Amino acid sequence: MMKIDKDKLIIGAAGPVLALVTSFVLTVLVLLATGLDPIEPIRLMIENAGYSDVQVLIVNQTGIYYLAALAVAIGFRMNLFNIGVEGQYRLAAMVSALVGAAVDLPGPLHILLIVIVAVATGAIWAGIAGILKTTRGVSEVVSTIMLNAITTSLVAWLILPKNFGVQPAGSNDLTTGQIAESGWFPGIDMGDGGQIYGFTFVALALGVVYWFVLNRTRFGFDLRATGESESAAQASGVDAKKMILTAMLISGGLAGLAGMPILLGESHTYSLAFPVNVGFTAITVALLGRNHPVGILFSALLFAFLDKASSNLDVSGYPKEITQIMQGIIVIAVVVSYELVRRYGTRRQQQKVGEELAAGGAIKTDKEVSA
Amino acid sequence: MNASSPPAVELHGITKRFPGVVANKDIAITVRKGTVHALIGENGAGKSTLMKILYGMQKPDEGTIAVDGDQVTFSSPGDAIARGIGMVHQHFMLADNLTVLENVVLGGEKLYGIGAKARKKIQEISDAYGLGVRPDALLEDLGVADRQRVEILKVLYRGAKILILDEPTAVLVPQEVDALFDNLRELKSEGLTVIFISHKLGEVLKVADDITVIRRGTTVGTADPKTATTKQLAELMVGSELPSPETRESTVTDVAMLTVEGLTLLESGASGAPLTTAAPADPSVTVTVHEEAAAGRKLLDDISLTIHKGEILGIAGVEGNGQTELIEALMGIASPDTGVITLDGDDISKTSVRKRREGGIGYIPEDRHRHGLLLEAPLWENRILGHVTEAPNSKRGILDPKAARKDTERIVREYDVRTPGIDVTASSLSGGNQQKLIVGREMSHNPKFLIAAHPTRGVDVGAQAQIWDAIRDARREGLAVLLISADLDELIGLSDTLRVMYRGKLVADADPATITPEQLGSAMTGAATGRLEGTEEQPEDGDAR
Amino acid sequence: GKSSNDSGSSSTTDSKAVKAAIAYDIGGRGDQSFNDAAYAGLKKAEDDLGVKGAEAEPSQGESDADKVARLTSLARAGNNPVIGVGFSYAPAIAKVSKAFPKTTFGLIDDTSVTAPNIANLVFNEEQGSYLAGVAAAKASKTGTVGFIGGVEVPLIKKFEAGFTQGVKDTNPKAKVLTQYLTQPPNFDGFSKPDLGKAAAQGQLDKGADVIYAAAGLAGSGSIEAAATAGKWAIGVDSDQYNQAGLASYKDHILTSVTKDVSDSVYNVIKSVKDGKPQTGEIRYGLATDGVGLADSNPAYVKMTDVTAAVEKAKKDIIDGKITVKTAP
Amino acid sequence: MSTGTVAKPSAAPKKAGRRKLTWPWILLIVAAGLVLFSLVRVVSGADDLTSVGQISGALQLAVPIAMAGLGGLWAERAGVVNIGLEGMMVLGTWFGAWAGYQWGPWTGVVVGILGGALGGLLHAIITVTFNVNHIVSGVAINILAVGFTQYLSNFTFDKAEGGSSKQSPRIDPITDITIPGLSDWLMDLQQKHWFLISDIAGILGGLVTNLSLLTIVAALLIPATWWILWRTAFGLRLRSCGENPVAAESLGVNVYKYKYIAVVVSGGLAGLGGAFLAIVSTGIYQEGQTGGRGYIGLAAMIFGNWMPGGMALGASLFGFTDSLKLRGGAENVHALLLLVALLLVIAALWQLYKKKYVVAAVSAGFSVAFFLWYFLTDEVPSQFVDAAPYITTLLVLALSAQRLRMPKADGLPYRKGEGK
Ligand SMILES: Nc1ncnc2c1ncn2[C@@H]1O[C@H](COP(=O)(O)OP(=O)(O)OP(=O)(O)O)[C@@H](O)[C@H]1O
Ligand SMILES: Nc1ncnc2c1ncn2[C@@H]1O[C@H](COP(=O)(O)OP(=O)(O)OP(=O)(O)O)[C@@H](O)[C@H]1O
Ligand SMILES: [Mg+2]
Ligand SMILES: [Mg+2]
Repeated sequence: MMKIDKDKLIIGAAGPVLALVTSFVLTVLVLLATGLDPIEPIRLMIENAGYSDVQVLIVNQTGIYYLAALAVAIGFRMNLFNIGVEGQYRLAAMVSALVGAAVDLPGPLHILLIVIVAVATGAIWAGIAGILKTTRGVSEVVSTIMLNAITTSLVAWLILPKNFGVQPAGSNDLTTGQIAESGWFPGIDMGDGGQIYGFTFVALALGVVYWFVLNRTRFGFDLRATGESESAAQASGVDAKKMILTAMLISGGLAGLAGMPILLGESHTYSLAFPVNVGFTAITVALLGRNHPVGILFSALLFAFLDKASSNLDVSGYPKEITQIMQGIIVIAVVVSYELVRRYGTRRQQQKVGEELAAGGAIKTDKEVSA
Repeated sequence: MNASSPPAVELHGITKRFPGVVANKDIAITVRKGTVHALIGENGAGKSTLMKILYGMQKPDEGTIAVDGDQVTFSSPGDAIARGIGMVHQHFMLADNLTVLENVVLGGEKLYGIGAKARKKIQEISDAYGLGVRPDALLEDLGVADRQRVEILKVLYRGAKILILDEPTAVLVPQEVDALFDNLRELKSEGLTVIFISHKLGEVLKVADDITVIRRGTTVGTADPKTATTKQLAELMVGSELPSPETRESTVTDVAMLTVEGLTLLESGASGAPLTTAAPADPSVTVTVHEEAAAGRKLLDDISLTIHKGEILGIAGVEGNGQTELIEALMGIASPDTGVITLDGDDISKTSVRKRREGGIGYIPEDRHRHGLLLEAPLWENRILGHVTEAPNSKRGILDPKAARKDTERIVREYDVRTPGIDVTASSLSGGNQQKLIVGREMSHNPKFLIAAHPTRGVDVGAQAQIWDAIRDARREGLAVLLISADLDELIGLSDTLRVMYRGKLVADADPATITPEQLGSAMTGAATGRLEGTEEQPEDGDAR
Repeated sequence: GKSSNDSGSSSTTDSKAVKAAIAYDIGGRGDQSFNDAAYAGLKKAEDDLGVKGAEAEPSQGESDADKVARLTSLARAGNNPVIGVGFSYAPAIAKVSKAFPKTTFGLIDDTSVTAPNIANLVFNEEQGSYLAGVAAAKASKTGTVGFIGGVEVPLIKKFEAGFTQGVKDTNPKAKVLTQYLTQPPNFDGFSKPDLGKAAAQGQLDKGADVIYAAAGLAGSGSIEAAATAGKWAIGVDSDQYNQAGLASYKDHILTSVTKDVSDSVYNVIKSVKDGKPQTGEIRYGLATDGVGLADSNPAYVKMTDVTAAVEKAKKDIIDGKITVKTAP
Repeated sequence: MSTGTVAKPSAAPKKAGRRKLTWPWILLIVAAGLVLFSLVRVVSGADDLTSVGQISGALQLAVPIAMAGLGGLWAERAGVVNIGLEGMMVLGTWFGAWAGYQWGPWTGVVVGILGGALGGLLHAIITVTFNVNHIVSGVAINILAVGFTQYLSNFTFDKAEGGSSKQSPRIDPITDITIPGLSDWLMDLQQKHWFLISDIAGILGGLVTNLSLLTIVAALLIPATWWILWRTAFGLRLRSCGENPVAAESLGVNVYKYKYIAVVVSGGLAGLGGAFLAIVSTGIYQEGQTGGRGYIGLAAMIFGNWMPGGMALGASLFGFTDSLKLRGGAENVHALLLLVALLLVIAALWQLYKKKYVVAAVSAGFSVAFFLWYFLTDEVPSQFVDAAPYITTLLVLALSAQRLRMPKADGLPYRKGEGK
């Protein structure tokens, strides 16, 4: 059973290759159609990605997308569409930054506290959607969209100087105050390139945990089973409601972690300029990575690359939006080619099943009977 | 019928290949006008495929179709409908959230519109054939028999002259079957042609004018219903003897394994919200008993029963009379309002599904696709499903894929699951093989008590025999079984004790040694209650399947 | 590996001409507001001083690290000065200014970060707004005036504080209706005229007859609403009476509170070119005409009681007789 | 079939939960709601709650959301989940403005619809022909639409007089109509602030004052959709594709065709919503103009249980609270607290009547909290005012037990000839 399957190899390789070629061709076509040099922007991006500081930016962004996408993915694995990762991420970053700035603890404890607060905040915020769904039947799609908007208001209120926020003298920004150095997560210094956030490695480790929990634990099996067939899972002994709530909590917790690389590694405060839209991009990243930890890693890397490598486009006179068009085209090209390859693969598999069945059955009833 | 008139349908040299399977191979069939023509053959013989070709749903690779003497090519069912062909499919082709009227007029809106005129027409047909269909009922509120009638009405509404009925009787009780046959005869007398597919050979002999047998995708012969016997037909079909569910030597002990007392389940008002985005609540899971009362209706009404070690208790009943709810209550999926369930001396009324399964309940669900399998997961993961906490699947919360795979291979071997490997998805197995996998899985954990719901529904005769054997063997070792089946022969043949369920109540009981399917059938419609006394004389087609 | 910043190092040497760069705030060039004003300053420097200008836009949801990278590459490419448009550049400039001590960094709207090579370009928006408050109180017949803030951030609160104070000092009985359009980080309130329109409509319905909107582009919606209702609107940032897009409503634009961002950008560039780079806090207030009240509407000029009161207030502020609050 | 012997052909087994609201009941509920509202207005003195301006503002804010929701409804009724509404709306704003400023607003509307429909077509190709996961496709279309329009602006609006790379030149407005005598009379009546009468006058007045012709067109599309989908053969076929495409196929319905039509129409409707934003609400195209309204439309559709009426209700709720908060939110939303508190009392009583004690207790608890909040404060912090539409929606959803019934085959893959 373990022999290397040539078909499988070809099928495995065909998807990405087909997708890459298609998206490349389409991007070139778009550029040509608008009278721009079709190759130069791509060359510029590749060149840009050759620089160490851009590479650091890409790696750091990958970690952020990775965490947020894991949060989305765990929902998808259970047929839950958590559009609220964005809100959970923002609220968790804000609250944990507040707590982090307010306390003074020795190093690891300080960091641990911040991380725990972030996870708890994200989980609680997502848990609201979970509870509304399990007790009141409210679609999580609707409730998380609403909670995203409510997050904005809640954060805006919390961060007012008269509540919990701080307005640094001379600044027009609002922050949560600086986290003391004991609460900074050490990174890896890349010299000229800057620092790789230490939390990026936590993100990668969580990918392994994600894989292990999903594929090697009873809980993960139950979760996947619920995602594949809720009715079958229920009959197999899974408490679907509990599962929904648990999945939402985990998803929210992971979303809460998505703010940690920046908070602990760079800004050390939550301010009005804290990055937004991470949660929305993560939906695409997760779907493109087919909710698989390795797939997500690649798609997070791809998105980070497109984001960061494009930073020199506008300076060179090319509209930056090319990257967004490329992102859209790549997503479509990837999923369509995977589908085409999958169809081919299924056909192959069924063919094999059929052949073996036919071979097995033929012996049994070969004698002819007449009436 | 006029001998000179061309045949209603003439299929010639039909060949249809699916990836890896030749479903039809050079098939030729001639159907005379104004007759009932039966098509029989084992599972996967290619009957449905052939009919789908005739109905324009699938294109033949080779061969010709002639209708009323004209050569035709159909590129969609629409073309076939235009030629007066109608088909009632093996699986219902109905939309739950549409009304009966909408289901009927769909696709045929040009005929009578979709409003009052259509409603009148439906009423007319319904009255003419005594179908008793209510045009404005929502389909999901209907039971299986009603659905079957809607399917037939759909065909009649389009003025079909040629009716294809693919296993229309699989879900009906004998009385319903009789009623259906009355209809068929009436249709025939009006000059309509009927092509009829069934696995129940007794029925076939009763109603058909001609019989064609196909095996492994090709016609192997025809039979004359006036002279042929079910035994002959069976041999034609499978080339060997039919298996029988008979189990006579009793292994019943007097140790109670499962006792149920006063189980009552009320219909809950606020159910039906889908729990996840992609899986809308399926109303068929809780098909309702048809009663006037609204909220708080009793789905299970004071059910009490005891199953002993080594005993098979069969429950007969028209679908939708609470069998599903009973199973769900026993499994712990539904929580009953009152009642006590005891398994091997332990009160399990309040324990979770998982605890019950760990405690020794095995479960062969009635709908294997919805409740028994993860269709897109490989076989070895399906082997884990339902027993994830038990050896060899996991240890201390951690899965043991290696052991699970090894055990899957054992099941595949021991239960003769036809598959190229344990890494293929469950969906790529045929229904019979899927069922064998489930049976193998449930038996592998040495259950004390097995719930077997329609264990052989739609399953190949060969597989049927294996499944029956598996149940019998386990019973001999002291397994208690709750058997629910629409196949009355199976029910009578396998059970040690029989109970009849009607409107959520156990209304009658019977001795399987003496009862006939007809008597059982009438009790199932509520016509008889209490202790059913069987007559000694065997009905002529009692052993037929 | 090589850093992208290295790529520019060669170009530093090849020209002696002054190269200036601005890094935009979210929205970028074309926002017809803050960023465009900064661009106008750069453009003017290009035209008048022969400076070679460069621009860079941020991307959605970026972090400080991206800003650091952007500023670094602009500085490395030999641009001097490098101007960060908006307070969100403060943390990034704090870092990059250390790495490029010879480059002057302009930082608009922030004084929290200081260094010898940082010019903090800040404005007394509250002073201009105070004058608008005086004008509004004087011009109002109903005694109810409206303030619409785009996004509820400290910067816009400054506008509100000055305006309210101006109104109350002029007519203690006057009522100021205050409405913010969105909350950060939702910056729709600076860009969606329909929001401004709805808010202004609400204030008009409550009797307001002068409405001051500090809401960027969204303000054009409130100008539209006020003009349609035949009431007064007060513009912001630039002299909106002269704005092409608002020509049909100009008669109802009483005045505008100007904030000369373009001038501040131009001045930094000029100072560097002249070899006397600006440093530290460069404050643009009423005294320096960095903020002020426009008087292009003849109807406004004709209202002598209004203009007199405004002139007096202006003088008092410059003389320090009135201190305008920066937070409501 | 001799029905006597067979299991009784069941008589009217309508489930309790699905009991249909009859017209008298609906009117009664509406009337009760109005009285409650009026009461709140009088007690709180927030006369803007039902003012002409408030209602007309609400209407304008509701239209784009309703169009997106309607678009979602078309697609999902045919079994295709459409997360791409936002992107299709973006296409609508861009194309609407692009054509609108050059050739007049009505051309803009048409081209905006076409632009959205183009997005719909792409979605249909990906989901129907290639059978790709609908959410992936929708998300990709959202990205693509934003990137594409922003990219194109560099070559179009940026070069145009009065435009920039972020926004279009001004588009001529579409005629507003105000019914002369009636409108003024209702306005006067409303400003009397009488109990109930002024409220009704305000609502009616809002519906006939400064009404854009496009608003009328958009509003008519809602009943039109209901009529097409539930009263025509075309609609029946379309819905059958969302419920059971295999059954539809077996009756000769070309499922692909209907899915294509539905998704393209869906895109067109979202495009119309976008064009409305650009042409009527703002008069220009702006980058990021839709601001997530596509998602809100989707939410409104789910809120409305995949029915046009319910969807319209959801969109109106949004438009209404949105308008409330924009027009002097602090005071208006403060009044809303009282309304919520009262509604919670009613909900608690109802649950008590239904013997759901836990829910009743929770409702009562919240009710007390809201009363306290109302009486102890004068206004709601502006930050929370902003959240009013979203909190209201969540509250409404949480209080009304959801019995959502999405089309059964919604989001599921379908391929011709492969049904079982
Ligand atoms: N869509 C399909 N694609 C591939 N193979 C198919 C398809 N439909 C049917 N088959 C194959 O064709 C064979 C004939 O199937 P068919 O459904 O016609 O059998 P049948 O005689 O109706 O069996 P049953 O009695 O179980 O209904 C089956 O073995 C199956 O493997
Ligand atoms: N859509 C499909 N595409 C390809 N192959 C199919 C398809 N549907 C069924 N098959 C093939 O048909 C076989 C199973 O068909 P099917 O389930 O009809 O068999 P069956 O024996 O008639 O089962 P059942 O008893 O459930 O009717 C499998 O081998 C599968 O590979
Ligand atoms: Mg079959
Ligand atoms: Mg069949």
